[in-house]
Amino acid sequence: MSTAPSTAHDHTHTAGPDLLYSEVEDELRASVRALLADHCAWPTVLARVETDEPYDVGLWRRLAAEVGVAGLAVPEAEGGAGASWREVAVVAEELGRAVAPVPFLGSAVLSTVALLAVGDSALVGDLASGTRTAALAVPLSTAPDAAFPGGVRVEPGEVLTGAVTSVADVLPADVLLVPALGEAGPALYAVDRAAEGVTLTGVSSLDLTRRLADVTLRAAPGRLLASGTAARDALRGALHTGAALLASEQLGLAEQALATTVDYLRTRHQFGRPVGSFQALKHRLADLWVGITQARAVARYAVGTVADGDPDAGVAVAVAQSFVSELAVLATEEMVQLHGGVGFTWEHPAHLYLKRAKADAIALGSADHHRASLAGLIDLPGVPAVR
Amino acid sequence: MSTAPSTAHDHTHTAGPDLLYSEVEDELRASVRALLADHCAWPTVLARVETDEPYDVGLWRRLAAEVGVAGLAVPEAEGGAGASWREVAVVAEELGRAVAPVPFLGSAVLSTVALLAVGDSALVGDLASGTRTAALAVPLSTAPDAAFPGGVRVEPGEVLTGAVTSVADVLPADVLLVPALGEAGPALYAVDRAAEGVTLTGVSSLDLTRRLADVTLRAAPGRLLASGTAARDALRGALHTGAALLASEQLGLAEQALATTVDYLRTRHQFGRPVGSFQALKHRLADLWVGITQARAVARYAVGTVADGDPDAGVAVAVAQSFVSELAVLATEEMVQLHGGVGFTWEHPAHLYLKRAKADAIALGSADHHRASLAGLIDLPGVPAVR
Amino acid sequence: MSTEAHQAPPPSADELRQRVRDLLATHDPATTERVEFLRARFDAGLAWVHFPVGLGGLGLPRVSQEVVDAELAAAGAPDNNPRRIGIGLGMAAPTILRYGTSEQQARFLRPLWTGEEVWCQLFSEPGAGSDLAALGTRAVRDGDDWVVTGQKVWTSMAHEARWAILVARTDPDVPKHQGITYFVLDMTAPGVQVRPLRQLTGEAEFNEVFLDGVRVPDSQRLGAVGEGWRVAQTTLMNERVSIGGMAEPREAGIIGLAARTWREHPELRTPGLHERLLRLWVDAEAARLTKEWLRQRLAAGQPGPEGSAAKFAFARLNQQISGFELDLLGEQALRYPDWTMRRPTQVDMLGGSPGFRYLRAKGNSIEGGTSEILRNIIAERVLGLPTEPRIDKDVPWKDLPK
Amino acid sequence: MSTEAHQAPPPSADELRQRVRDLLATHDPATTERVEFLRARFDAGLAWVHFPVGLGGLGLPRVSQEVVDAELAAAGAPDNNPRRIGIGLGMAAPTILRYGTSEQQARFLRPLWTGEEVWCQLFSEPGAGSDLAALGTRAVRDGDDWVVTGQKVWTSMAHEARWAILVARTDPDVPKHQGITYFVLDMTAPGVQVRPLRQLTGEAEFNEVFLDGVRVPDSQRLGAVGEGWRVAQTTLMNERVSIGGMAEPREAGIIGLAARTWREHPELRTPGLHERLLRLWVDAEAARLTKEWLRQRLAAGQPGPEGSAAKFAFARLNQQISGFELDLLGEQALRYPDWTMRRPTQVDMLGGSPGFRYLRAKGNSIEGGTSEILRNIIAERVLGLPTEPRIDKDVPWKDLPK
Repeated sequence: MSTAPSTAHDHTHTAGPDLLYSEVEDELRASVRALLADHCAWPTVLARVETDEPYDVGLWRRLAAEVGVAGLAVPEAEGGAGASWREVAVVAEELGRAVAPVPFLGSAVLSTVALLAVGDSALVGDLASGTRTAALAVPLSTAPDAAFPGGVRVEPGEVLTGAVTSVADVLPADVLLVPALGEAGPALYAVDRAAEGVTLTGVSSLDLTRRLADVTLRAAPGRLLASGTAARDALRGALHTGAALLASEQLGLAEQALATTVDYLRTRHQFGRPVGSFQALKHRLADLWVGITQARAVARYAVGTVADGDPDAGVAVAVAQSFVSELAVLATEEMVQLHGGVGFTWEHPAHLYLKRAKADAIALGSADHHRASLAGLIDLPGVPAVR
Repeated sequence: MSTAPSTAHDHTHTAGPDLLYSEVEDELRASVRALLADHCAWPTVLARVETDEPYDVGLWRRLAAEVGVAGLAVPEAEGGAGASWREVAVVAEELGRAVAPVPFLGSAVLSTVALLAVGDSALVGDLASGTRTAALAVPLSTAPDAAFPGGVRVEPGEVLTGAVTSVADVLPADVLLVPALGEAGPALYAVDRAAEGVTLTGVSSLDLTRRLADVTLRAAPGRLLASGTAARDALRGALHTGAALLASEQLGLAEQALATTVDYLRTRHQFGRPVGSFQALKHRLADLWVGITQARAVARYAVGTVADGDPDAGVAVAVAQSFVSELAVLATEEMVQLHGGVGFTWEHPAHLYLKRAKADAIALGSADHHRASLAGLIDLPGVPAVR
Repeated sequence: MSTEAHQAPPPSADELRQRVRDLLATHDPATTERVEFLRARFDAGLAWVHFPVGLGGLGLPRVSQEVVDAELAAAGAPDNNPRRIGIGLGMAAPTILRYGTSEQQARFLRPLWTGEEVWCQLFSEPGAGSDLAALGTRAVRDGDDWVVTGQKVWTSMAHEARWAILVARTDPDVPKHQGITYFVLDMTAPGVQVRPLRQLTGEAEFNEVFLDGVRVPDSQRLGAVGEGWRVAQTTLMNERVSIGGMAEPREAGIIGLAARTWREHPELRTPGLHERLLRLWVDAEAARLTKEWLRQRLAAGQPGPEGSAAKFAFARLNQQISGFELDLLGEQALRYPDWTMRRPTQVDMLGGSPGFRYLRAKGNSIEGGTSEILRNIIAERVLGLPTEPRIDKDVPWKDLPK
Repeated sequence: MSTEAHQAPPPSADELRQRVRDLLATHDPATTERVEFLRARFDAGLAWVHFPVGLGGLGLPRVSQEVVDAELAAAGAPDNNPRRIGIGLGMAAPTILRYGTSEQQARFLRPLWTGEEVWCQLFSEPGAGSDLAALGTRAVRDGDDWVVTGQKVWTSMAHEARWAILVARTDPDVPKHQGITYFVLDMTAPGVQVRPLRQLTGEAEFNEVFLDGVRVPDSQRLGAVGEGWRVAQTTLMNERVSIGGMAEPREAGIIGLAARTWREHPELRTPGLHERLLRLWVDAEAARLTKEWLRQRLAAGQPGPEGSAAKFAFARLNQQISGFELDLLGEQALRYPDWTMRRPTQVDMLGGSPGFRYLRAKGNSIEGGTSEILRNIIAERVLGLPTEPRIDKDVPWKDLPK
């Protein structure tokens, strides 16, 4: 658990980042949403998840080529749009809203942050253009402040051997970014997916729309990206930014869950009335809307601090994951319940949202984990250890 | 924190005590309720709490004389009714329902358990008849498994010096039972309230219907009741039985809060309808009723195990305090809220219930404290201490 | 304290035991074929002793069954696999007993009880869930038959059932509660089509049943024409009363699984999860004690409305504890054993994976009365709170908004 | 992006500053009497710059006020103690501005703003709380006057107020929303009786106001006869919009007090309380950021419905955190400083005792719109969910059940 250089109760953080959406962001959102409406309606998603190609690579290429979603936060010099993580967060919201099965989180967020940190412009450019995708080879559940993973070892001749379980977005990836332990400590390697000694085993995943895979490396040739502190920082930075962006994805999930439920209850009749006119349900949906309103502010603040390099980013991301994870799970649970029987069926999209929300709540550190980290950052320590 | 000789997950506890009310208990309840209806309606209570006599000693004598509530669990040989703590719990429910300002908990429960343990038949008999009352001189917040209190010391000549804060039911008491530390360790003394060196200072208390006082002893003459393990066990037993009985009082509070609220909402009209016909309120009250239904089973089980000397009593009381404390607070908070503005006024009894419930939640160990104790009893340990 | 069968003094426990011994003497479980033994047991009045003589019972109080069951279990006698035929036993049988003609009772009850004929329930429809009385499946009189057309849903065991209990609309021109009639439908009749209904766990416990001009003889009507809503109340009342039998041991439900994972995996523990587990453990214990309280009440002949509280609490607890399990497991919870479509015959919450439990538990607050409907029932029937303004009770069914 | 005052180009910030300097030059705050300074400020159009010229303003966008306030604060000028006269500023003034005659505006606004005349609000009644339109206080026309009789409640500042805004029923024979008229009432008139209303904290912030044949000249009517409900919407809308101004620092609310107690008293900490505190801290931070988001929206000229969410969340947080504080304090929380009846002029949640906070916070979800009503508003106006069947909109007020 990291310790805080400055504590929260000194009241230094007041105004901070812009929390609103800019006009550019509104346009970006509209473009992404239009493309997803055409190519990623939920029946399409549902039909795909039980096939051999659970990821829609074609859609991802299209999103990258037509809207440029893969390189928004990448500097123009490195082949990106030179925008910021704020814009990327808008994309995350929309992809969450559509439970889109694309390697956004793994490639355009986790890998891109890591590669920007280590300065691999060539690969960053490929990812930004969408011509290639990459995945960060850690279990999806890894928290930003977790210990550096030790499952893969560097062997003589710069080859890697070991295993990593439950990796997201690796099935469609061209390149794996692999944290490994060498003689000199932590290191980060790029491994070609097609290289000898690389085996991926698809995993039946709780989240049908973000299929995991187990990675096995047997003397697989790697290209060193960074070592020592640089490798550690690149990994931590990737996971930290990932956790911020994940909150925006969770916000999108929650918003769509509420919108779908409201639409359903407006039209469904029981007892001669629209079901949505029953006060108990109205109050629950109002509570959910209040929660989503707060989640939006929290998620925007988190990504804003990350985009601005604000020193409050540590607190902001921990708050976002503490708050938005549970809110998104609640929203999708309510979606299932308030759809009655139909929300319990495979043929209705509610379960895609429920499963994504629950998996997201475990991804990149649980809410519980982030609250525990927060305790150190804001000087609210636990029980003295004497007992 | 005590450790458990037998753990919970060995599945030994299945049926256990009778959880229902017997016919005798139903009759007892009716008698107590009738007497309280005549002499302890809430306007009477409200009028009394701001006077110099916040306790209704006359009512207590009457309850003891006419219904025998003070000595139900005392053996007949010692001047009691020879019933059990099960019957006492029914009285606790009714006194809670009426937020009655009588020294029941301090005298008929805490002191009586302690005196039965140390075998002081004479004083037990006086308490059972209601001719005298006693108070256990510990802060009302003391949990059963708290360390033996060290605020009062035994000095040469069997005199006691020290202070105890926030003692319940001591203002009208004739005798104080004082845990004290002597040369030989823990001891329990009886101190006459009228004795030299005894000072009581009334405290403005959150709970208006159970006024606390601070006790100061300056070389006050004491009569030794027990010492060493016997003193420790007497104190712990008193607090443990007290915690069980308190759950029944809290149940009574919650039941009355719900009943009063339901009555109000049935008759109050808004928007041309009885307010109680609005579904959101109905669902909240239904939830409360479910909670109260569970609280009843939990409280009956706790007092049943205590009455039977069942080895599961430790778990049962911890469960009862964990569950019923918070339920009673919720019920009285809902009572205030659902009465709208009128529940926020001094002239409505809701606040008497709210304050009693919140104080009860702190009394004899908070829900949080009891959950922590429970963890040890049921073999659900916390995080290993290595971090 | 039951007042049933007051005419003749009921047989004592000893006399009951003698009857069981007589059955066992003539039908040795070790050598008698299972169905044959069950038929003999039914004929001896030892199937459900609170049923009338001649229909598998002896007209005794319900509690006397415990004596019989204990004796038979001790002798190693086969049972009728009650979980498999739960709908027949719990819903169809009480309704046939109350509303059936003596011919219907004689025809249906024996193979129902022995399990030779499985029953299912055709009540819910896609457009009529909680508001069951809004149902739109039509039954039109045609000579001595009724011709039934419509769609039913959430029908467990439909693919194995021989018979169904069915509610259908026989008069759309009267308010919705008045135009419903109750039938027994032959699931093998032409026009009955059963399709599996896959649920979010990947499995298909339930079915959709399509009825296309299915002929039902009027002799298979239960109760009067237009009285189906009242008849269905008997069915539904029996659905919710399912508490009884043995006391439930502590940690018997899924809390036991969560507690075991906690005990066996110290590396997964965090302070926040500890607090959550302790709260859930207390809630589970409260629910267990409430069921025990209810069991004692039923045994004392004092049934109460707390059964709805128990169902309600059960659903919430299952959902909360299974959600906790996934959070506790972390990475492991991201993996789900298998999404392949399967057709289980019963739900096994405790035997399934944590992911399955989490998903399946979502149904607990929907099936057999949603938690929202249960809250309404508690508020109105237990607490006596006023009903909401109703606009659907006096309007002809055909004019209701849908 | 406001479109107000498009006719003439609005003065720039520099021009506004010049106006302030002119005021300060002619009325040195150090030597000018407070009231005199405030009157001069009003006359200079610097009181509320978004009000029209001549009524204390300059017809500018609301945000321009920040420039004025900052300049005046820097110069050490006195303010009008806005918390004391909140009802006048926030509720009476916008309503008078929108519905008042020019005579009424000229008479009332200046002393209202300077605080020379305190205002209170006579809306709620014992029988009409959330359902304000059910109010029963009658106003009967008598020549050029109205004669008002009834009882009002929850009136803060009534005991200090010179004027009241009042809604009263002028026609009981039409549906309830149609028979209401809006008045300005002289609190010093014969027949007005103010009694303190003690609340569960022991204090009496509020009053009951009894009106017994109080005469109100028709010239003090605001808006048309029977239009009072619409006029009152302006008042109430302005009650809920109170976000703005400065960004709120982290831990500024009562979470800061709880956190401080936690930091200063390690001996009170337990793992369960730690988990609760962290959750509350996160919730408080989420509420703070939501207010900041809202502030940025307002500053960008995009007001949204999220204000109701903020009030709602504020009430819940205050209640939860203050409940936590008592649990954390344990024995100390069993003691309450003083139950003596007092008459505070404003609520001081942060300065009071933890017990006071706990009790006073119970009012946060009742006053200014209960949390239940806010949820209705969110569900219907924001989410667009259908209204409930209403039976009170077309019936004459006198025939409604009460």
